[in-house]
Amino acid sequence: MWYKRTLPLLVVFVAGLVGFCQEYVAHPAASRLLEIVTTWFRIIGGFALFIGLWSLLHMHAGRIRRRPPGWGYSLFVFIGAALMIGTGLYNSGSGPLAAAPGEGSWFQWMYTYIQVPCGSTIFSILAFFMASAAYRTFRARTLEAVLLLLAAAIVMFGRVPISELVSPYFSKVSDFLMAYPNLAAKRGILLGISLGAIAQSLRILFGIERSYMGAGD
Amino acid sequence: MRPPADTLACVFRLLAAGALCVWAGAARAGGLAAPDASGFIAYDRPSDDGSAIAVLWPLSVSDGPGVYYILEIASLEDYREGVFRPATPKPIPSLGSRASDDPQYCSGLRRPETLHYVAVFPADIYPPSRRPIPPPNEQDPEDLARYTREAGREEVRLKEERRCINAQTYYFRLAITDGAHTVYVGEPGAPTVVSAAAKPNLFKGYRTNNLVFSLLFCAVVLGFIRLARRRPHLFIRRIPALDAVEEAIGRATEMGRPVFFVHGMDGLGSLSTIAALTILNRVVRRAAEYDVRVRVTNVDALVTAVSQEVAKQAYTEAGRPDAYNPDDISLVASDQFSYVAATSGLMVREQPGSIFLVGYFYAESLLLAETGAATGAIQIAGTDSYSQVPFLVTACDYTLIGEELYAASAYLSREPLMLGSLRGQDVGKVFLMAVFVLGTILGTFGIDWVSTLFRAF
Amino acid sequence: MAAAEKGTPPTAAEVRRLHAVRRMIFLLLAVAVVAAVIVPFKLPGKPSSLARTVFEDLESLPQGSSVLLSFDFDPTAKGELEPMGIALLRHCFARNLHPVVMTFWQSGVALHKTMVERTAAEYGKVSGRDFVFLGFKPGDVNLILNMGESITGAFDKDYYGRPTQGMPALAGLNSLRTLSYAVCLAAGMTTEVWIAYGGDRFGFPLAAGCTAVIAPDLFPYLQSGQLRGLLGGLRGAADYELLVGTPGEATRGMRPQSVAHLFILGLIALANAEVFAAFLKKRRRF
Amino acid sequence: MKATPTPGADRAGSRAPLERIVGLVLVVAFVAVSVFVSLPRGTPATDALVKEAGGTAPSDHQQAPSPAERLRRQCGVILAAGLTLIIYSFLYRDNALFKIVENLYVGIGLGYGAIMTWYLSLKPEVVDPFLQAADRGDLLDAVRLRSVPILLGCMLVTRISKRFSWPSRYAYALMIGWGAGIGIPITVHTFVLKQLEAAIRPIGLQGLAEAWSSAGMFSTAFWSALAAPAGVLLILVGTVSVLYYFFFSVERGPLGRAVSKIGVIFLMISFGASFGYTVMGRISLLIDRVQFLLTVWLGVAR
Repeated sequence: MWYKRTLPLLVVFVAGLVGFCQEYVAHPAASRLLEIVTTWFRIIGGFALFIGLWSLLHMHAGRIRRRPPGWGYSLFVFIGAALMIGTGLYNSGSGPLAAAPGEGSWFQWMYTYIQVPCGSTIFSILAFFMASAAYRTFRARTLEAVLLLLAAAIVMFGRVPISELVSPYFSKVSDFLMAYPNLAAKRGILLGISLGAIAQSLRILFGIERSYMGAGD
Repeated sequence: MRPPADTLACVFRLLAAGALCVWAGAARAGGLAAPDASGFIAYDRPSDDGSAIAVLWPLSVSDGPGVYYILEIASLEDYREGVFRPATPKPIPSLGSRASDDPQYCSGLRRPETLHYVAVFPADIYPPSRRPIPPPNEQDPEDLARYTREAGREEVRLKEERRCINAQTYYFRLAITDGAHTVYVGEPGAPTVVSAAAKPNLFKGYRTNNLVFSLLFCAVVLGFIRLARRRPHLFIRRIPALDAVEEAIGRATEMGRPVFFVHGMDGLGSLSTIAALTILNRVVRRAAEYDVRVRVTNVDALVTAVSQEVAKQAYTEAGRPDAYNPDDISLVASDQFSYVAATSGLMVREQPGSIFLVGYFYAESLLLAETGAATGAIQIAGTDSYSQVPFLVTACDYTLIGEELYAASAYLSREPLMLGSLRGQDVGKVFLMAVFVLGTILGTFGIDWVSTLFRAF
Repeated sequence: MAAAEKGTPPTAAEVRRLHAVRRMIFLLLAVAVVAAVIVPFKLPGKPSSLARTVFEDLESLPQGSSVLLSFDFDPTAKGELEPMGIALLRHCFARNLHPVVMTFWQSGVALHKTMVERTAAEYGKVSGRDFVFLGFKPGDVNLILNMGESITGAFDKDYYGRPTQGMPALAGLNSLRTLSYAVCLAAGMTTEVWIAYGGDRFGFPLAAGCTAVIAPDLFPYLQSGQLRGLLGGLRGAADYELLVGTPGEATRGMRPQSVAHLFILGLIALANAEVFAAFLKKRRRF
Repeated sequence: MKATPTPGADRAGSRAPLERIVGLVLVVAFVAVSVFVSLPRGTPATDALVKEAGGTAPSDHQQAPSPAERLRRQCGVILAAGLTLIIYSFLYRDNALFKIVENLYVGIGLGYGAIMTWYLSLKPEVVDPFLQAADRGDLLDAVRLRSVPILLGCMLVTRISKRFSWPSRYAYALMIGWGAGIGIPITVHTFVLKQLEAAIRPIGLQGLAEAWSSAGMFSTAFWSALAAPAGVLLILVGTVSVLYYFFFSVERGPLGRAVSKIGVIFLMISFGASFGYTVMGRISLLIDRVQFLLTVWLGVAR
């Protein structure tokens, strides 16, 4: 049916064209349009966030239904979610229609003493794996790897204050590496990525790329 | 650039006008020469939202340190009563305020460096009157809500008021002064008065280069996509990584050990996953010829399903439909950490001969590559997540960086979408390279029209 | 202990030794960092010029002007960006500037709330009068564009539900066009979104703080003037703490950072010593 | 996140009781240390408590926390330290406790996301304008400005259902279409033209020429004057060679191979810089956790 397939693609093209043209229009009507459209998308953004949370919950519910090995752990996802939603809506007594939970609420307590430590610790584990990989995996097999490891060593040593004790030149060379060769290469990569991003936007506008439309007819 | 003959004529005319002023002014007020009245004009500033009026006047011979200009403005009513007020908070220094200082709005003028230029904002000089709103008391939410509504409505009213103020006609008078003497531009008794009204303009003139570049680049990319649809054998140079793929599968055959293909974390929406599927097709087809088992691990249900289809098709293309085993291509986990744990476990248990890490990776690329290196297998990585490329370059034998991954999949699949986009982007890169080199060389020799052409405001 | 040569699969004994070596390295790293945290030793502090530019910019702002601080990070980047955020807040409060704090990362809002409230309490500052905590709103790019037209339109209420209209801390700041300075602390690519849709579009000066992973990618914007200055990783935070004169977590972190770097550089050197030795052996045969 | 699993299933059987005992001892030790540390021993503990989770030491402006509040924070710090150590237990081996904490963390994050979406987006944008509309005019304003986005939002939510998900395409079409459309001019402006403008720098030969003529070839003035033009040239060569490295439409001749070799050198130096900075970043995260364990939990180091 045309209203399931072709009309959305037409909407994409028209919305894209309006977004493209308003960038070149100086008339205050363009900034008024921009304010209205961005307010709309801010409100829709809230619903989009819910879809993200729903799909994650849905996936874990599926695991509990199908019971693959280790499904028991998915129960803790629901326990954690229930705890937070419960304390959040309770909101230290003032209910869901008042302002966001404050400093004294159990919601804030669980965030500060469970989510913050877990989140920062899980990522800090990578430092250990970085160390073990430094010993076993980062081998200068090819010329490229030699250059990479040399530059990495100079930058790593130049960035910590202890290098001042050895000689001030380490941080100077490290700054030079960052401000000239690194800058040139990153600018080259950035330009390549930007041209790719424009081509991608173009494919979306002309309906060539439609994977975001989702499955189904 | 105007032909040289024309500029000479213009300079000569300016000099003559300057000389005339000097002769006229010198006689009257202690050496202060007012600029030529005919050059003193006011007009709506182009390419803006109608909030500014531009005022231009030629240089005066007595421009110099200590010499200032005083620009005066009057609305319609003030002009009728002959009342003028200063248009700028401080007098305008005669050495500065050139039209060339503001290329965003003055690039259209001829020889902007020889003209004084000031942008006047009428709404700042005749500000709208702000209706006082009784401040809220913090505790009462009703009062707070009322205050917010009234303040919001007042803000909208003021914005509308400012727009009306800007739209009126204003009259300007100019005087040159060195602190002691003040000489008005125009006839000694009756200073010249010019008038203008600001209008919102449609097109941002200073964005022309942006518009031209965007339209040209879009035309090139779309053109090449259509071309690639008609002629799939558009030239793309052979990617060295493809030889490494052949060698890796050959190695796995010698050792009689399986080949591992590890997908990235992103779903079907990301370009690198689509490219990974193309490379998976080639890997499975080559492995089927050498009768090597291919084990595919991924983290997304959709990608798993599509990978199974790709593998089945590849096995039939290689004439070995019986070798296809759907269990080899499986969804081993659903999130980052369990994916790494499951895949590493499989690697150590099944000891692959060669490992492919293709797709968009996050922090887990380091762990996968490390375990792969520990099993002694040849590792080939392909990713467009530039934050993971450094680790993959040191840990793997060969790494496809960013667009090389897209080029490799375009080379294999000849898919018009990828082929056309790559070719279009290559044209863009050639253009950028040419502008860099040309701009720098010309800039070194003082010719800067290339950099002004690409100035972005 | 070279990794298994290419081609021969590691035996069970070798895999066990791999685990032992790996756990030994984990333990050594932990001991190195713990020791460096406990044993205080002096380290020369020399702030980088990029950090100094941000400091001088904020010093040059007139008192009472609003500074937008966008804390685009969450607990996973707390280690690097929280000390940086606190140092910036302290500098704003010390100079009576009005920090306007907001974020694009929903998962970090409650962490930023704690940071802002604690630092404000330290200087006796009052929400609404001296600073505004706007919190989070979805919309990402659209939020910046909306704020570009009108900040009180985009955030009509602050995090605590109080109307932002007429707040003294937001006086004279009706949209991003009239913003005097902005610093975006980012743990992901949000800096580039702020540059493209914020700084370049509405013309306010923008500086950036970021996790060390992102810092190298931002140098092209420093040279092109799209970014005023950069605070890169924990070192950037330590530099700023030094400049503001309130040594805190980041300055204390520089000691273990130096020791850990030496440890990892030693490991890389050790690992490549074998490769280098093999290379020399090959060279000597020709 | 099991980097490498336990070697061989048979071995695990004989080691399990030993691991269980060691595990139990560790847990008991943890509880003992936590209780001992948090016994009231004068102000240092409370300073540390207030400083936990990166807070600041109390100054005269802050009033000291009430005893109940202090107890809540003490329990919180002990819980946080416990969770941190459980997650680090993964470094020894992936274990049940780690999986529980990991999934609990995912659940807490999910619940937090839902609550924050409600309090910071849906309530103020969708519910409050209608609930707190004082008079008819206000209500009409709210309907005029917000009815369309709320309708589009509800259409977006239909993406969840299998059969009836086509309305969500209109919401996605609007957002993604507008984003793609506005993205092109902004990308061209910020990431192409602005970078182009910054890259086209004239190579300042005048300074070099003067230094050459005045101070001769080998003077320090000449070398310092050489720095600026050399920098511009280096950036130009680097950017062009990297762009050529990612160029696929032409077969590479000998000159092409040379230019792409230069490109690789620049690329590898920039990847080395990223490598060094990434290692630095990961270590900073570890240092933050160790500082938390030592200063806030154990109150050892200052």
